[in-house]
Amino acid sequence: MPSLRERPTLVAMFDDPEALLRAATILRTHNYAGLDALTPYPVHGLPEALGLKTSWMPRVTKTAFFIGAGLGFAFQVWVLGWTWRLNIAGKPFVPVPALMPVTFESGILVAGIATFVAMLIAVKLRPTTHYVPFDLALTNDRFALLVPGTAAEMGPIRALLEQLGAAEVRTVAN
Amino acid sequence: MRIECATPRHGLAGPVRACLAISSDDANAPVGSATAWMGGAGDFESGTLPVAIEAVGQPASMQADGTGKGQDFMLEHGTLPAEEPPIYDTRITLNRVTHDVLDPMKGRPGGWWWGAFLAAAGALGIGAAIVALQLRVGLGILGLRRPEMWGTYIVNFVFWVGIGHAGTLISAVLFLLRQRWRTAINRTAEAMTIFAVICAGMFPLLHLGRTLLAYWLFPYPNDRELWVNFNSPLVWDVFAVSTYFTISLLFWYKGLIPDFATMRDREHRPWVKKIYTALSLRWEGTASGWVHYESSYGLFAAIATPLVLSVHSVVSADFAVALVPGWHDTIFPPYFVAGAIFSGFAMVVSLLVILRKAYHLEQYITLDHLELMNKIILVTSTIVAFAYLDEIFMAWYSENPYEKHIFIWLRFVGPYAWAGWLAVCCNCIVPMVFWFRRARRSLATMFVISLLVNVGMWFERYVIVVTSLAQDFLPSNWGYFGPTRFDIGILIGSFGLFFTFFLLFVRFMPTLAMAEIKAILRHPVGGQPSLQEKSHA
Amino acid sequence: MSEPRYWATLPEYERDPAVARQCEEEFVGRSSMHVAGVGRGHFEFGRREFLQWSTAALALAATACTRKPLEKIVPYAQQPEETLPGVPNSYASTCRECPAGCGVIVKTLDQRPIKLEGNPLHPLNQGSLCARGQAALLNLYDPDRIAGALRTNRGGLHQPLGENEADAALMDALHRARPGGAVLLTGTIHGPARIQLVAEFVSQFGMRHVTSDAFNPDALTGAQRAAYGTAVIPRLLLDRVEVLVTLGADPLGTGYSRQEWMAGFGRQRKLQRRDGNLAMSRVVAFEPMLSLTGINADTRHPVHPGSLLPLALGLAHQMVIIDRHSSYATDATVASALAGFAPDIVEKACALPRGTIAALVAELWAHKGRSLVLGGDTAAATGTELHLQVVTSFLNTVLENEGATIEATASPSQQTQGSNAAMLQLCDQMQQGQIDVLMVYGANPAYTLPGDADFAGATKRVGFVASIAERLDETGQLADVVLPALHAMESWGDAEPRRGLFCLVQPTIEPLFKARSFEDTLLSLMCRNGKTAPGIAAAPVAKGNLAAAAGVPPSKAATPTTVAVAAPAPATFYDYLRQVWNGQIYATNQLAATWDDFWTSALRDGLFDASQREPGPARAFHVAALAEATATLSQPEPPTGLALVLIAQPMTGDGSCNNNGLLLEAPDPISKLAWDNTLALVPETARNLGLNAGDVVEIAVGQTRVSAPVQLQPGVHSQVAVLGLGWGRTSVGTIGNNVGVNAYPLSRIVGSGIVYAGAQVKLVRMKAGYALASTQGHNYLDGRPIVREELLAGFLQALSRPPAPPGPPGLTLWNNGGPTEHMYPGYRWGMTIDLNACVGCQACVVACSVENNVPTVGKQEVINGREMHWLRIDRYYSGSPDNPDIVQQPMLCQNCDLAPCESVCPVLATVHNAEGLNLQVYNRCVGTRYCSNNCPYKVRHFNFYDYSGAYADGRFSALRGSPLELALNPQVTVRSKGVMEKCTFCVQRVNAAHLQAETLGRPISDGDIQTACQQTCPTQAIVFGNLNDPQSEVMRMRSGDNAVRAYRVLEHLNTQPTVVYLTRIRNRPEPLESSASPSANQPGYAAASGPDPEANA
Amino acid sequence: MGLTTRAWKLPAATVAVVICVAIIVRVNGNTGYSPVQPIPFSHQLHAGDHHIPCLYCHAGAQRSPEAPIPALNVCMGCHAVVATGKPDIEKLTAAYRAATPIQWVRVYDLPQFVKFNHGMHVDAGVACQTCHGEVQDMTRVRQVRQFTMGQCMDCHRNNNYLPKPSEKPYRALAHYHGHPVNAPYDCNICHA
Repeated sequence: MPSLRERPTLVAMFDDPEALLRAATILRTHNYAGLDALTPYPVHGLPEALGLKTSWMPRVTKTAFFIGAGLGFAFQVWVLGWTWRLNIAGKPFVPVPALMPVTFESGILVAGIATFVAMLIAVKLRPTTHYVPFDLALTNDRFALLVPGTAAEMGPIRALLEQLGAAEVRTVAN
Repeated sequence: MRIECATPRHGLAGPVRACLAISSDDANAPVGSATAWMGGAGDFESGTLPVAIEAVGQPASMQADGTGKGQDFMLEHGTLPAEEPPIYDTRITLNRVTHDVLDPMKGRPGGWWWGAFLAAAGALGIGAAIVALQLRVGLGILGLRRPEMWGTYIVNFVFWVGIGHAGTLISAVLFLLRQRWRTAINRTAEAMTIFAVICAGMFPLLHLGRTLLAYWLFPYPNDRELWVNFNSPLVWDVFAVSTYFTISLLFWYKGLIPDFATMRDREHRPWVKKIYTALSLRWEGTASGWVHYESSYGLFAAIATPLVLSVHSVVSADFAVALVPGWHDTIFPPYFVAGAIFSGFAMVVSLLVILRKAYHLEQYITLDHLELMNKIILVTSTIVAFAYLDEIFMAWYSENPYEKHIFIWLRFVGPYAWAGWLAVCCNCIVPMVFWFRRARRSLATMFVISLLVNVGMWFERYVIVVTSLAQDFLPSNWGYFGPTRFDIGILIGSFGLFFTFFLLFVRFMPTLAMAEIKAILRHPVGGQPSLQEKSHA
Repeated sequence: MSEPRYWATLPEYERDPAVARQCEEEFVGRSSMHVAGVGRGHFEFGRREFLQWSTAALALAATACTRKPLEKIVPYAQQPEETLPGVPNSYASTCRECPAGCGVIVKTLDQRPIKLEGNPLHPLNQGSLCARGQAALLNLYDPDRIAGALRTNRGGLHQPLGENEADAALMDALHRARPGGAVLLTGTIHGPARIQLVAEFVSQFGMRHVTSDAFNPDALTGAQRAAYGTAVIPRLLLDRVEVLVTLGADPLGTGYSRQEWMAGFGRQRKLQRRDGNLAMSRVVAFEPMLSLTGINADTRHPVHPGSLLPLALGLAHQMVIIDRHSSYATDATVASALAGFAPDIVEKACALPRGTIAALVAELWAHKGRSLVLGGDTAAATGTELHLQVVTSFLNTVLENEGATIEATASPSQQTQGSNAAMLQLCDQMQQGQIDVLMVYGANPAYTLPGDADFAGATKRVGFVASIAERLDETGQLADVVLPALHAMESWGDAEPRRGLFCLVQPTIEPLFKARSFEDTLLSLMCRNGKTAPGIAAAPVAKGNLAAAAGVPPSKAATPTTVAVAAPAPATFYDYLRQVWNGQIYATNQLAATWDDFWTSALRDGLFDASQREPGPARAFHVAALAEATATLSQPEPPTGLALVLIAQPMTGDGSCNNNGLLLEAPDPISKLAWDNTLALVPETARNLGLNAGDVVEIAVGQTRVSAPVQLQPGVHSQVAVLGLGWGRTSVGTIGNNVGVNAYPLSRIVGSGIVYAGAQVKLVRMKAGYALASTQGHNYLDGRPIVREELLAGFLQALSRPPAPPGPPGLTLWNNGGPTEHMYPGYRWGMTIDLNACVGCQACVVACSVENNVPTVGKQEVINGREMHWLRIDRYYSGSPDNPDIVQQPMLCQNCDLAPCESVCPVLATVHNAEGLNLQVYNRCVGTRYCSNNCPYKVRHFNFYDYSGAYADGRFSALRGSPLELALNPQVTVRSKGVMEKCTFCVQRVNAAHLQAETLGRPISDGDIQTACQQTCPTQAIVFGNLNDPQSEVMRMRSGDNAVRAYRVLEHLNTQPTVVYLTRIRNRPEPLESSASPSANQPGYAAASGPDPEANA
Repeated sequence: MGLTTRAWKLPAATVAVVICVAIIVRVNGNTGYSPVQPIPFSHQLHAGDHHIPCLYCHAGAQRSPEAPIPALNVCMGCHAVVATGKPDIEKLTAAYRAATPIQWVRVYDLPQFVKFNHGMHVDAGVACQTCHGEVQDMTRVRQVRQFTMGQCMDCHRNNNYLPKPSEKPYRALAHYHGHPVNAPYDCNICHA
């Protein structure tokens, strides 16, 4: 996944998501890889147009739910049926129906926290007090297409992008 | 994955707009699983994926009923199906959304805000003073007595948990049900959930005889080697409410991250900018980030939906699991969930009617949206009414003297008839006005009705909690619960807490989910509208 | 044997006022810990703490900053042999809360009494104790007792007075009194040593001795003299009575030997094989009010007080004239005396159903020699009560009960000896200025005399008034000097409740306040007078500790004063007592034992019984008395107007113990009201008068007016208003002052007697909305099968039928192992309660409170529904409010096998143990109160405030820092604020039994564990024991003939209680009015069940 | 870029300190508590060097819930003749003569709601040292063990007094992991 700050990148700014989408689609047909975009909202169809993989998030959630629920159930069984067997209202030491709510809730809790943490990791989010965005408008109403490439490739791409309706094309060199 | 890029069949002028209908297994797994929770409606076979890029405005190519063939489930951030009317005014631009949402937060708060805030903080102060008194001298200051060992605290608890449910329903269930209009209200509703759950969570702790030992309710390792009783619905409550609070908070915060980034990028005051920078967690808005973001959003919706149903079911288990006549009732979980949606939506309507006026958000929170909510209130009202009738019928039909005494005599004839009839009037009779379209679209009417619904729902819980305990099995125990001024003060205090939070929220956080609204804005054919300037122009 | 010398180890204890101050400080410091919920916050006056009592406060103050609260351990300097810290000792003694003379066992721990229990060896109470006896512990530790002599100056300034000065003042007055002008006024005194001492004292000072209690048996003794020639107090043998008829009398509630009678009554009420047939006694009550006896009657008739005498005569007429029973049928005097009282006339005048008298007489006659007719008490005190007593004596003679169930020749009672006539005569003499010195002890005439007597005015004309009392009471307020007296648990004494039954009173604690006993005061005065009592001077003078026991500090005793210079050293009453017992009892009974053995054994047993248990021969009835009784009486006529009936109530009695939160909070068994006495009217009469519950009315009898709240009481006669006596004390202490209204002024002097009943009364409504503290929410069962009741005949029929097949087994969610996981292989504790035997006396309620440190909460909290009684007695009416049938049910934690409270407690504060007990772990409880909500019996109680300490109300048992704290049982945890508590089946006693059994190396046997309620129950209605042992009493009671009667409350909930109740059997020919019977498991539901018509708003 | 280190460290350090303090306070209990007593009685001398059995002085421990501190007359039983000249013994003798008890400082303390019974444990053969440590080696008594419920429970579960085959089990046998145990762990044993 390309990042603006890791490789020399060409940034094409668009005012219009449709133009971005079309540019991305066309660049993909020209076999440009490692494309990414910066958008103020999730533009529909863009991941596919950029050739991004689908998210692995669901597997995290599913796994975490079953781990959480399993641990929750096991913990309850351990507490009621093993560490200290108390006669509570004459019920069995392991009253399975009564354990279901906590089992379920612990599954959900673990799944939710795991999903959130996984998202933070996947999107590389972490708290910071200093951050300089590439362009302030990118979280408002502009769209940027990021095309990684060497200096040599920059010229043709730039032309193509301008042809595809980019309002502005910048090069980020670092 | 195959992507097909099609040129418009009908050669429309202007930029091409793409509409991707995706039904890949991977991409839709969260939605698929979520739908399975809802009743197994979706079963998504993996397979190759036809991707069609079609021209907007081509009805024939779209699935009109929206259910067909597993398509079109990620419409949250997609463009609209052509046959659906636009959710928002088509002239609204992206930049205008940002301005409309964030501009009211600029500058010093107005007099109305200060007035409301001081009133709320004052109410909160009353509540805090009562809590302090109660911790010092004991629960005796309340109207509690034998047999009514639970009183207004538990009423407030159930009431606030119920209020909280609307937010999750709007953000999760309506998301799964592809109700795009929820974007207008989900942020406020989720915030309301958080604050309501805080209010609710406070009461079970405060109502303990030894509040400072409340941590004993959690199974933490301790030198007594003694844990908790997982048979007790109160322990279920501990887990359910804390899970609910955690998940709701994460869900809400997740939704806020892109908006915080927007605010970060528009903020000039350095220290405020620092705060928003920290809150936005270096959000950039990369397309690859959005993929994970959207996926986890759907997953959260998928786990929040059963969670929200379970939470109020667990709350209702506090009563249903007990053997008290009037509590011991199998209808309670669905009845409580319906009641929660009912009161929660009423609360959202009350708040939005004010908020859209105060923040000039009429273009986003439209009458259409409010009308939809009123319809939900109407539906849930009938469910609640059905539950009432069912309870009464079962009591009568069972010939159980204890049940009959509570459900029929005590609540509707005896000393608590006032509360019973108040609940019935507010919850079952008044909302029937919403059968009329004019009433559904009248701001004044819906405001009054939504307030009455919440009064009614508070008293419904009062009836359930208090009357059932008042006259149970042995007549020698019977008593009559009368709230003291402290009971009432603590209720006022909880409203103070709620509104204090809420007013701070509308002041410092975006009240509408900007990114989500932007995603479903429908631009007029022919490019960018002319009446709006570009931000960078 | 206990001698107070052990206290030498804590010499400073009660004498140091700083201790009290430190206690206050300690309370403040610790209460904050309570709030923090820290377990150590309980003020523990536990097994360890008592020894450090005097130092703990100092230690706390000194170590506020140290890491751990510094505590001191103060062992004995010289450990007494019989004591071991932490191990309780028990001493036999005699209760002196009333003159009945019941034997008690005082359980002491670390030299302080913590519980009173009945002495099982005592023939009167047979191990039981009434509510007042149980509550006596709080009277001992009452902080409002006076700490020393006071100069009261007739209600003016109270100033402490040295004992010598007080003695000197009294002595001076006695010396200056005219001959015959000095009077010693006491309540009933019995016991050979005390009698002799008083007699010697009186003769030495030339005084006159007048005996007067609040209620005096003038009518009874007068009738005995008239009917049988001698004025004696007869002994009633209720354990032989099969048919009991009361005419206004309340032997169970207020009788002069009620514990003895309740025990006998209960024995006869239990279903038993009599000649092979199942039988029980039959009780018929005719009464204007609703008495404790009345609510237990099989048949009850509300009767106007004026109709009681005609009714008795009607019974006699039916029996002798119509049925021609006995030899008196031919007696002309009898015939003429009874002529005007044909049953039909009487029945019409009394508004009784026709044939009532004839049927009753037939029953009585069928049980002649095994029946009893009782008349009298204040409800019959209309001025003709003496005649009523004569007629009932006649009836008993005719029925051959004289000498069988009533006896006065072998060992008559001495439990009530006062005389209204003598008291009123004394009042007259005082008014006329004939009395120079009045010494009062054990009586409180300023409070108990009728308003007409103007005792306060009379004292103004008496030269010197001295009161010897534990507290500054109403009479003390009128006195010149008040001398302190000791509580029975602090002093030596004796008692002889019936002739030949000698009981000892022994001290079990060093006097808490600087005081000496009444007897020692008399001895001291006699010594000061220069003469010692005969034979006493030779007795060795006790040194040191014994002097302290008498309350005379050695230093003070030696202080020379003008009067005392020549006085010999004071002898103590202990020596005097031994002397008298040696001379009068040991010497006259020709015992083989040595004197020391005799004395030790008497001390161990608490008594020496030389009385005759079998009744003596029957006495001859003087028929002239009957003629005299009817001489002034004309034809019976229906009563008119509204009559006032003043009655004594079972909990407070005459009001002498009213500074006792336990007694004031234990509700009246009939009205279920606490902290008030009320004007009871039947609902219909109240409606006719335009009165509602909670209205305050002014009650006017003649010129006397008293305001009291109205209470609607089903069962009161429609032309009667009932008001309880013994309330409204003005000078008893901070707890009892101004609780209720004083009704004594409404009684009137008629002739030489006092009239309590029958006065025409005017009621004027003053205001409404007076809050009454009722402990019962609703008084009708509304058809719920909670208390089962059946007629004897129906029950016998049911017994002969084959048992109904068991219903289908209950469905359960918990089949995976289920209850079979919880076998109780060893002991399994349970309880059986016989509803037939329970009379509702509330002794169990108070006993439970004392044993388990159950706090009193005060009137406002009772109104708020927060009374804490772990055990309560539910009382339900059925039938018409004019004359309802009444059932009672002791309700306590049912210790359910499938306890609904346990499954809902989140923190495992209530669980089952291996012996089937439902435990409550206070220190684990966080106070969710869910358990109480889920308890169908609502027997769990919550500490809404810091009840175990003191709170603003001021009526809480202000424990901390007061001597009342010493009454706490250190074996039971004191519960803090915010904690749930409930009956534990006295788990501390179960634990103690386990320890004892393991120490002795044997299993716990049946009867080793008695719960506090069971122990004190006079009728043995409550039995606790091992359910795994089929031979245990608890199992035998619910099997055999009683198997059909056994039921569990709310069985359909499948809570499986271990408490089993036995159906109440009503021995009555007519059908029952109530619908609650075992044959109707789910009776028709009364949909129109509203709040009580008599609900107290 | 990213997070400044301080932003993480400050809350982390705070949490760590709080946890450490909590652990120290909790785990420590009152162990090590060894107050100065009014008379420096040495258990090492009496119980250690002279081998006086514990129950000789603390005789009540066998029969009473408490293990009473001996009364002065017990001390004087020996010290009327033994070591009479030492200043502390003179102090003791003076206190005895004046019938003024010595006020010892409590070392071992349980809350009021814990009803521990010494007699039962001595009866069951539990050595004093099990809870009180090697008192015979202490010149001044020091608390060596925490007195927490978990400690009681561990002992009740693991070191049970099992009845001899000839003895009849008097108490209902509780079950722990299927094994009958004699030291009960019902709540009411300690919390009445």
